Amino acid sequence: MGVLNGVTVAIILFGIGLLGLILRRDLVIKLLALGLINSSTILCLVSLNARPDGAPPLLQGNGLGAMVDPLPHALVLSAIVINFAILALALVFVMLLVERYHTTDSRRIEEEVAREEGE
Amino acid sequence: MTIARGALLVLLPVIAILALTRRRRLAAIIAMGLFSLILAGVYLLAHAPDVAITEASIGAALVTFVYVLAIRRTGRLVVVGTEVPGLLQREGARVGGLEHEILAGFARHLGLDLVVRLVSREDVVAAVAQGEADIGGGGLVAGGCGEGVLETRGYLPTAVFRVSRAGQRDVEQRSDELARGYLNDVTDAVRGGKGLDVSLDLARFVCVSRLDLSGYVVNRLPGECDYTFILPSGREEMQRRLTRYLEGLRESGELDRAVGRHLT
Amino acid sequence: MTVLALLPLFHFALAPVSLLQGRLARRLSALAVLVDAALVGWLLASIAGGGDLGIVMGEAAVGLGIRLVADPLTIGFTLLTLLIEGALVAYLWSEAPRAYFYTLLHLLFGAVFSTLFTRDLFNIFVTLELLTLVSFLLVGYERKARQVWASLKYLVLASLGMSLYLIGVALIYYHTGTLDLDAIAAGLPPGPVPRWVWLGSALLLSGIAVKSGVFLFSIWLPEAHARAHSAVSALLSGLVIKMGVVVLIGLAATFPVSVSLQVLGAVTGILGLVYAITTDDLKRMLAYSTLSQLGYVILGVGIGTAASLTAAGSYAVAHGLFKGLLFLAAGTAIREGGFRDIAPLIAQRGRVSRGVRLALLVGTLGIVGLPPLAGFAAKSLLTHATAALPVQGVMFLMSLGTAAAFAKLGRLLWPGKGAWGSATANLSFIVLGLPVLFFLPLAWPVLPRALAAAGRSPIPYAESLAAIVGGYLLHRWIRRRPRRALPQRFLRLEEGVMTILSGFFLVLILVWLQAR
Amino acid sequence: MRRFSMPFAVWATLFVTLFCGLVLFAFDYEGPRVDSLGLSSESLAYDTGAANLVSAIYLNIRLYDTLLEVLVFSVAVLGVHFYLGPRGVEEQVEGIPESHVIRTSAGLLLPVIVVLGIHLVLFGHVSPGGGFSGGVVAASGLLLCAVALGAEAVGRRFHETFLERIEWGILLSILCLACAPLALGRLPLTDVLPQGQVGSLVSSGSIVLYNVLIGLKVFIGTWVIIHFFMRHRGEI
Repeated sequence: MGVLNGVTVAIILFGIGLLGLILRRDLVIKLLALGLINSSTILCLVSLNARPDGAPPLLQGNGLGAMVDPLPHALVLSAIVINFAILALALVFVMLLVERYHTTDSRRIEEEVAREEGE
Repeated sequence: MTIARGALLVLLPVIAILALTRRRRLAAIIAMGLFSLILAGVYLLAHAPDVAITEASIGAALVTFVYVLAIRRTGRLVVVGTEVPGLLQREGARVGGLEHEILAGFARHLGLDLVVRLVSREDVVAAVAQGEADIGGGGLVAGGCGEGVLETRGYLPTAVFRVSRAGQRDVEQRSDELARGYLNDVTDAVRGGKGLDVSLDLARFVCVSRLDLSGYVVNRLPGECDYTFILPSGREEMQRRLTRYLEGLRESGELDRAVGRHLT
Repeated sequence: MTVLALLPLFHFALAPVSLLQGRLARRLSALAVLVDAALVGWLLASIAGGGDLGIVMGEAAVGLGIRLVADPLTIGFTLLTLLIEGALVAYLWSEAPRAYFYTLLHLLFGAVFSTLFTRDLFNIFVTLELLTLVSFLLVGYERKARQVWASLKYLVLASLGMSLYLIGVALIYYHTGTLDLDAIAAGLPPGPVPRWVWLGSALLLSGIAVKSGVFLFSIWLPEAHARAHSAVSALLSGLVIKMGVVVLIGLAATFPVSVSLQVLGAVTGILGLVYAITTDDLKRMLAYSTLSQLGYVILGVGIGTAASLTAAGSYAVAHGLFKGLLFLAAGTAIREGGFRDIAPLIAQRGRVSRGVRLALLVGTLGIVGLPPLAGFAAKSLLTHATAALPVQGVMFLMSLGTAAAFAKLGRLLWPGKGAWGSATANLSFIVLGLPVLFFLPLAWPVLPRALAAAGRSPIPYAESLAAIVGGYLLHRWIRRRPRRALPQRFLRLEEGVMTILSGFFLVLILVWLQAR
Repeated sequence: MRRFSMPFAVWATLFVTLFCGLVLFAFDYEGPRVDSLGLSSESLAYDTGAANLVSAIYLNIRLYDTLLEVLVFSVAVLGVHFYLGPRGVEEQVEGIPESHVIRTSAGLLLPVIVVLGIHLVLFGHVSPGGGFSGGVVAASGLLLCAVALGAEAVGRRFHETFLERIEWGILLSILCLACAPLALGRLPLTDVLPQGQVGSLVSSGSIVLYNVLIGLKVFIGTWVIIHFFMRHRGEI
């Protein structure tokens, strides 16, 4: 498969997510970028052992030898749910901030908070 | 199989970049939903059906749903504006004025709730350009809002006045500050007899002219101009509907009556 | 050793019960302290009886199941957790927060207990995420806008850190086929270190460092701590941050990270002090001092000998005690005095009750290392666990700086006259203050004999007194100089991401240097 | 779109590129490994009785992880409830009537989605699926349809307290189930029920029970989260 495998793509996605997280000022887009970073780690875990000739880890009478490793899949299920939990809470907090400052621009919020601190 | 997997894997970064460079949040969110769906496909091809189902149900469906709910603007018509006496002003705890009446009617017409946020002048254009609000108002003069936003056809003729006092050096420094609490700053400056060089639309000028303007040079800028509303770019449909609604008001004479109520 | 599983499960079960029976929540928390004390007693008894120290959850095969292990170091942290829990329950007794708050507390303590015992890389990830989310909710509990913003930054950056960690887990699993820390240590190839080991170590270390307040990785963390409710600050600074240290100790035994830990520890310590000395806000000063003390601990972990690990562990426990005490007392002092800044607080010291000032005094003496209090015992252990002169020098510098930072409190520490304050708050101060005062005799049975022998020489006493006096003089000198504000831009979100990345590069280079 | 200054953006890009390059270089990924990484799938299946090996690991061998994960989800629900719950008066948000097509298709979709969710939960141990995905599918499907049909006010009365009580009650029963083996002198989180025939519905001991309980809990939790987001929609 050469360069085009899940792990490589996952790491590239991680980089894209990082750039989005740093360079976009909109908090909602930042959260999307964070979600992308989290998804990329999941892709990385799943792709570790994804053999093209493998079989899903289900006992349906087919040979055990061809099965892909089920352990990363089980781990990833937890990770997906945790990512959703983080996202939901982060969105709620963004809502609270918007209610207070009427903007989703991270720099503006930072300035406003600093100004309130100074008072 | 290999080709399909390769194609999906190449598609992933492309969609991710597309998603994160969108200006409008809704587009970014939907692109990320698509991204999750493709990711689920990749998992399926990697023999991980459990992960694929979970990713599709949580990553693609639930997360997108929650995002869209959080930013969904149908259901509310969000208006940002600066305070202008007569056009958009606080009346106790509420907001009133000519523009408020027009927009409240428009929101009723669309079946939406009206939410008005009074912000500083520079934030009006920024908020609309970013898509944080549906409509920007508050004594905006047609042609003066720059790129990146749509304008409706003007709903009321107005004029622009230039108030200045020559020989003052602090004009440039003040122009930044003036952007914040625009009208209050101008009236304060006039009361204190300080240096100024600002353009005021008719409604604001009327307000300022009640003060003592002796010592200031007042010019009416040449040309015809109108008050207008602005919308985020890409909302042509909304622009058309608002323009049509304003036309309807003018033809029925309702607009003139409203002007009479608020601006005399 | 079922007790290892029972401690976390008990707290997790209490969380829904206190939410469902809101009126009982306060009494349930008191009950929880008693039950915990009994369970910890059981744990100590079975260790003294020489029982097996580990279990595999679900009775599965090792390497596949999750293994929980108790060792002397984790016992120390278990006791710390118990004491902080007791103090918090007493402190919150009169305040009576909502059932929601108690639910979060129980979840937090459950997560802390499971982090303490687990030896599984992925399980560490899940427990740390639970810790992150619960502390996130606790920081924003009062819903003030600045708390919410600090909290959100905390969540985003911690989540980024955990993603780095998870990539590291994937890498390690790919190459070794197991998630168990000890099995990985056994499975690392002998001879020259392959490059995936240094990448894996750097990723895991960076991920944990974000959670544990190490310089470059979480310079923003003190903000979150300082802005929270005082009980929450005590909890985060005293306990939650230590969980990162616990995991770091586990990682240091397996991966080649000692040089990077030493460098990070030294830089964290010095930088934290610079911020602590220059800030005027009492709680923020305490939070930055946590950063510097943590540098101390990480330095000890980095040295990596058995003696230094014990010393670092006991210092982390000692710090948990006096920092918890200081935060609780500071919270009450700020509420009674009405100011957050130190100078006006000193002017208003008459309004601060005597118990609070006494608690501040004990905590300060503990943290600056006056013999024979907790700080002194652990610090001298740590200093003498290493023979390297530069390391000792850095440690002395940190003691000096700590004394200088706390000298600012000045006359606020004088108990003087006045009312004693509320009984429950004083009880919480006693719960944390007594172990600070009598740390040495309490820790005596646990410490190795060789270290105990080092404690008898007069050098540590002289050193610690010199640090205190020197710190006071330094404070006098600094006070007369014009103050310049330190850059705050590293506390912003975008720069936070960048500094995490640069921290990762630094760790990678250091691991690589060590592997060479 | 307000952007950052150019040097900052260049630095950031440089950093991230360097990061990706280093990780890619040092990952040493040489394609999927053929050996199944030290675990025997066969013994796994017969130890737990679940034909779906992912479920076997997720709900039996590494149940402790799963338990913590369920707690994380509960914390999220708790947080959403706490911060979006009691905030001033409820606003009158007038829903826009959906078109006839959407209504009809939603009505048709509803039973399919719910049945799919239940299937995912009940057969999670023999085929792909499980409590989590099943619960989410059922809840989000139900709510999507509820929005389309304009029936979001359904059950607004008992949302707040009643549902939350049930949810936390279920969490408590999951924890009790996890601790039940203690009574038999075994470690907590072990499976003490008979395993049954591998591949049949009634097999794999307590995995089915956990699946059902987690499915219910996630169903309610998702419902609560979406409900609160719906009440505060459009706030960003």
